[in-house]
Amino acid sequence: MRVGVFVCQCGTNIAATVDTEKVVSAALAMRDVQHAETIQYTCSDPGQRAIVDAVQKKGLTRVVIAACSPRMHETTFRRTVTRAGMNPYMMEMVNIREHCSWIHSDIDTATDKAIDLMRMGVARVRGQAPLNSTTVPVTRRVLVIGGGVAGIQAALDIADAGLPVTLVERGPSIGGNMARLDKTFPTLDCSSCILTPRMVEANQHEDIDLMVNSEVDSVRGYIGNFEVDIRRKATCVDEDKCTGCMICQEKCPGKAPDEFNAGVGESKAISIPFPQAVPMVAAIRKEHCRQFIKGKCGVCEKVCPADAIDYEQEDTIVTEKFGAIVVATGYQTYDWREAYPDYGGGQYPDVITSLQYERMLSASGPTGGHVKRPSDGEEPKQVVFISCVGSRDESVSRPLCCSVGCMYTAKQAILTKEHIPDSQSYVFYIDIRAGGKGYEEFTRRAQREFGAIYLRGRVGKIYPSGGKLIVMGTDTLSGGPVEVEADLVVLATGFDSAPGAAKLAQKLNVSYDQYGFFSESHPKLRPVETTTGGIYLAGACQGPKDIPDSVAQASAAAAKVIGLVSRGELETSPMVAEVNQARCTGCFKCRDVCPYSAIEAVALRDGREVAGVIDSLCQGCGVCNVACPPAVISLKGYTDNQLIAETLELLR
Amino acid sequence: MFHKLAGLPWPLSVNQIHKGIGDGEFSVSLGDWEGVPLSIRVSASVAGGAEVVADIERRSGERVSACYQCGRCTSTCTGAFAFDYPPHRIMRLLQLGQVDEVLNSRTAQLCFDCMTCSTRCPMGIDVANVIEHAKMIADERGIEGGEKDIRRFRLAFLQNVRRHGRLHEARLLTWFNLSRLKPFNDFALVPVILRRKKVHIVPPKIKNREEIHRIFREVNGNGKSGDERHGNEIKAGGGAE
Amino acid sequence: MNSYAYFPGCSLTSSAGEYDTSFRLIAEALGIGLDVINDWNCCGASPAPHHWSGNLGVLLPARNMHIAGYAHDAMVAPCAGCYNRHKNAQYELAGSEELREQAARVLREPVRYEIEILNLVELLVREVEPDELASRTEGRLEGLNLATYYGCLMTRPAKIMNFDNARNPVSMKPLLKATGAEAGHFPFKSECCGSYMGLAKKEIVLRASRRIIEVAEGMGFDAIVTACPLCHQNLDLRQGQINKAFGTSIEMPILYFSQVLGLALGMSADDLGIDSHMVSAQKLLGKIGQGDRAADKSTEVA
Amino acid sequence: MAELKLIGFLCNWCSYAGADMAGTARLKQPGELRIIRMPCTGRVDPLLVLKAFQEGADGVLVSGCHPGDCHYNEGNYYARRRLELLARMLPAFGIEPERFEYTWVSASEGARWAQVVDDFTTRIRMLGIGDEPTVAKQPDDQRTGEERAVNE
Repeated sequence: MRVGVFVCQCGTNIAATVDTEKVVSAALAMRDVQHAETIQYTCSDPGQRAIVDAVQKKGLTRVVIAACSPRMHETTFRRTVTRAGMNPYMMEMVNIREHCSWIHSDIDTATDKAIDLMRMGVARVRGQAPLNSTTVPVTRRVLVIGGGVAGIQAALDIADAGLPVTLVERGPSIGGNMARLDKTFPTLDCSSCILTPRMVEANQHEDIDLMVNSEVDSVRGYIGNFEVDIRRKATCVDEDKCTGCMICQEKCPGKAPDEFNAGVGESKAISIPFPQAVPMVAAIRKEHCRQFIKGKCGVCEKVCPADAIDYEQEDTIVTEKFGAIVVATGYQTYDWREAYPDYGGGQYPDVITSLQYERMLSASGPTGGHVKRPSDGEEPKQVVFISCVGSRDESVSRPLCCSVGCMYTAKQAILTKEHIPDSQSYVFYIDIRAGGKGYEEFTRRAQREFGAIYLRGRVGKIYPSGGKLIVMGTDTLSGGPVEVEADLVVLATGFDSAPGAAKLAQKLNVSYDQYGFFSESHPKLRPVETTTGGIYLAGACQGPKDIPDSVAQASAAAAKVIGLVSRGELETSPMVAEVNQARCTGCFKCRDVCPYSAIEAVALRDGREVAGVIDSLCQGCGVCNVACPPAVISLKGYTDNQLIAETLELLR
Repeated sequence: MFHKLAGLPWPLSVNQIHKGIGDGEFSVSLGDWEGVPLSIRVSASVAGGAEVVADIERRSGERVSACYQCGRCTSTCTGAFAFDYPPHRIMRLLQLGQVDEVLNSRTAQLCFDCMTCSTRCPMGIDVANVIEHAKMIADERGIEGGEKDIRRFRLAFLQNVRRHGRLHEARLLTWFNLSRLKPFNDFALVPVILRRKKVHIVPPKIKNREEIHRIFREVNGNGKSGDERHGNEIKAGGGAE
Repeated sequence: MNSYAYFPGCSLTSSAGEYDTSFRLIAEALGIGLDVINDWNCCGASPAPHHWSGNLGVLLPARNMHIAGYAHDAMVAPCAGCYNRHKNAQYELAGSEELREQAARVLREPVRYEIEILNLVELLVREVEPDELASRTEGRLEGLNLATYYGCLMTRPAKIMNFDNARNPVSMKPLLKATGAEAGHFPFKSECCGSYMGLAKKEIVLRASRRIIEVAEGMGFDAIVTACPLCHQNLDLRQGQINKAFGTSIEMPILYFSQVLGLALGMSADDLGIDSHMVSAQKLLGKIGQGDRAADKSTEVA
Repeated sequence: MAELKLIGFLCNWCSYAGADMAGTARLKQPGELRIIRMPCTGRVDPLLVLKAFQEGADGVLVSGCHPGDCHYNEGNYYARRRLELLARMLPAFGIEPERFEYTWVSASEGARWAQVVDDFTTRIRMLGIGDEPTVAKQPDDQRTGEERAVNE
């Protein structure tokens, strides 16, 4: 057995705290180690060549590379040794950067640790056997979850590449939060003017199957071959029959809250959320419908000219196979009321959120584009905007920056002046975050051309006084407290993950952070991949984002999906379970515990029934390996012997 | 309309930046307010200041560096209008190691620890606690920060407690007022108070006053209330502003 | 009947006598036993912790806790200031061997400081069932809208007081509702009244307190309910000074929480010492049919 | 050589990634712990843990995905059942249970990982070097009924 050890210095990233030469000499002192050297940048071209040369010149049969995290470069170096003519799985990576040099400052500590880890790697690779991966076909259909601008963009890009897409939207219409915006920064484009055509396109695209009022129930399978149950929620309206004439909505006697308008104004129990909705189909919200609460009404059924109403309708489950999944579930605005009693905690009607204000500004909104104080319908002259409500505030466990508040607040200050020329806006901010193209200029315009007064400070308290609101704030630039008498206060609320985001993440087995935003596989280099193969991220479900970023990320995800699915077939990891059938007792404990039902009973020639692994299904978790009483089923690449050898090497 | 309640001249403007007051020193002057120059000097004193700041952080257990100057503390600070430095600026000065400004500030004397700032700080810093410890250090150094009254009041109060074991409000009032030559402060209240039976004329005394004296001795090593230590014993007619 | 060690504190024995009286009255009516701590001493209030490394602010309360600890496992300090100081002292004693030794030196025996310390609202919330109270008050205070005012010292610093929600205290509400009164949203419930600056820096108190009573008046409250003698002094005793200083004409009665419950239980304004307040509560009393009882002592403007 | 020998068995998807994140964030940690990468905590054999103690490990830390977040759906549930049982049995093998910890750290919890390592190491430092283990040596591939119980 001829082992080669390569110790990466990663410039000074490793070499600064780990004495790599010491590691090399320690390696050379080990049994079977025929070659060891340090390399300045192992992942670099010369670095990889050095490995290939050493393997070929010294006829190495196993390689240990002590460098960064295998999660970073394992695939890179597997290719490297393959080029050298070795089996890719005879290479073992040891993490002496993230797990060593970067977390220790003392050279001896770091070096000792690096040596241990290297030795453990060698011990482990000794027990490694060559593995060969097989291929499985990839299903030519893609699931996009979420019909906001990101989901729409991803769906269109993928469908335009000729791949069939199922676009699942929880609500009654696609369009997401963007459809609720009046204008967009920094160009002041009309939001719905640019979004609506895309919504229609998505609906009409022959390769896009649009499912509104639908949610993902459960997900099985793995990259290339997912099987998903989609719940189509009963709306009591036949989608195919409904013409969107809205007579039902007119006549419906049942009042209902207006989610689309963020609670500004009221809606009906049967409704189409907004005039540009896609699809243009009504839906009944049972919890508000008299037919279901009181058991009698039936108005909509009577008035519907297309007789599309069907109170008997029930949820249905559609099961489909997909090769890849794009998650684009977006965000919801932070619910500030509990956390900010000092701002009235929802007690003052004239303290509203930026989204509610957005609906007021929108010509298609409940006030027809007229800005009115909720309390008395008067036109406000003094409007105060408060940034960072539910952002940059550790005391309400929202330390993150919402990344768009500064911009949409500037936008709303500008629009306020346009709607009410004799109005004065005040913006309380902490820092102006205007990183995007044309953003900084935009916030300047708000102040220079539209006369918004920017005050640098966080507001402490709002209280009512003589029909107005007194806003107690600070201007840290002039050094002291300031007060503004306001007719209307608009809170720039931050971003929270969409309701149920964490639940969905668990169904998909993708990781997510403490706010429920889905985690990308690598912050720099794999920004749209998740930790689970075949599942990609687009838009604000990954973290607060503005529209251009969401759209760009959606297209990036689409590109990844197209790349994956168009290949047609997929290499599976050979690190799967393997049964020593000669010694298997056929107790099938393994079958009971396998999460992927990848174990089947196989009849041997002598008639005994023993366990057999279905490679294409096995995902290599190793649960069976532990469950097996006689220890005859083992996970390739993680065999008992390898793990024990690794452990013993450390404890020797 | 937009009105300054803070009592600060509005708007304050950065008048000038002097450079080269000394090696690596420069100072920003923000003009002045009621005779208090609103200016900071970023300088060598940062070095010396750093230790005191570290001391304040250690004693108070608060992280001064965590402050990102959002100013929420100042927004609803009860006394800000009377302070020379509102709370967020105290935090800033400490971040810059400007300890002298802080210890000599009126704020360090006037802040009466209502902790409104602390409850609202988005970073969870107990701002009042920080100022509190600055105040103690100032006291240890006998600094009155141009606010003799406050320290006098506290000492008069304790003096009173030391003597009787309990507070004799009427006596505190008179004594304190005499001590700063304002004998008739709140005088108008007196007849009312009397009529409303709101005071004892005779001071309340506790039995075991010895124990109280032990306590005072314990904290400052002598039988007196420890004013000598700061060389300004309370006596009626002590110089007022 | 649960009985508690009772720490009146200096103000309740003089300027805030009516707070003491009304508290004893309702305690009796509600079957809460109070044993005054024998030979208690001043807690040191705000000045003590500012001097001589602050230990004075620990040792003075330590003596009270020590004495109270003989016979009781819980003590009540109706004065928010005393409550706050004792809690702080307890917190610091728990955290420092050195302080415990100092205390032992003074007291000549190991200090007992674990006693549970309650403020007045805390005590009543614990001892009184809202429904039960409601059944006894017969909605006497119906028609009143009371501003609940907590001030600073009962809830802050949150990590030491851990009483109620420091950002939005609500403890008084259920009991007030049980009296039939309204307790509407009062935005200044935990703003500071100016604390002990009344003598040394009066303008601070006048400004701070003015805003509190002005907002309460603006929002149409009948009275402000407090549980702190210092707040009461600033809001009531100095209300005349405030009107004078700012040319306002606010007339906002300031009642102690105990007085309000007293009224609700049918006690007379005089017995509860409401007549000793600077600001007349006649209008309010009229609303609950006691107007005629107490002869109108119109407010002197100080 | 670090005085104490601490072994960490980390699942590749959550905790190992979390440890990577801690590294990327340069969160300094004590140096005794050596990490062994596992596909899933469901692969962590209680016998492997015992073996480690038997061979003189002073502490063993197993960390995986939070409940419900397992990359393999339910691997960490099996792990939890097995390892909790193991923890209860450790005294029977003459091993202080405090030397063993099973916890959860997600891929985005770098700071939490650093904290876990810090707490665990400090704890073991206080316990000091483990006594001579009392587990009877035995070949890896045959198991007693009792140990079979540990497995399921």
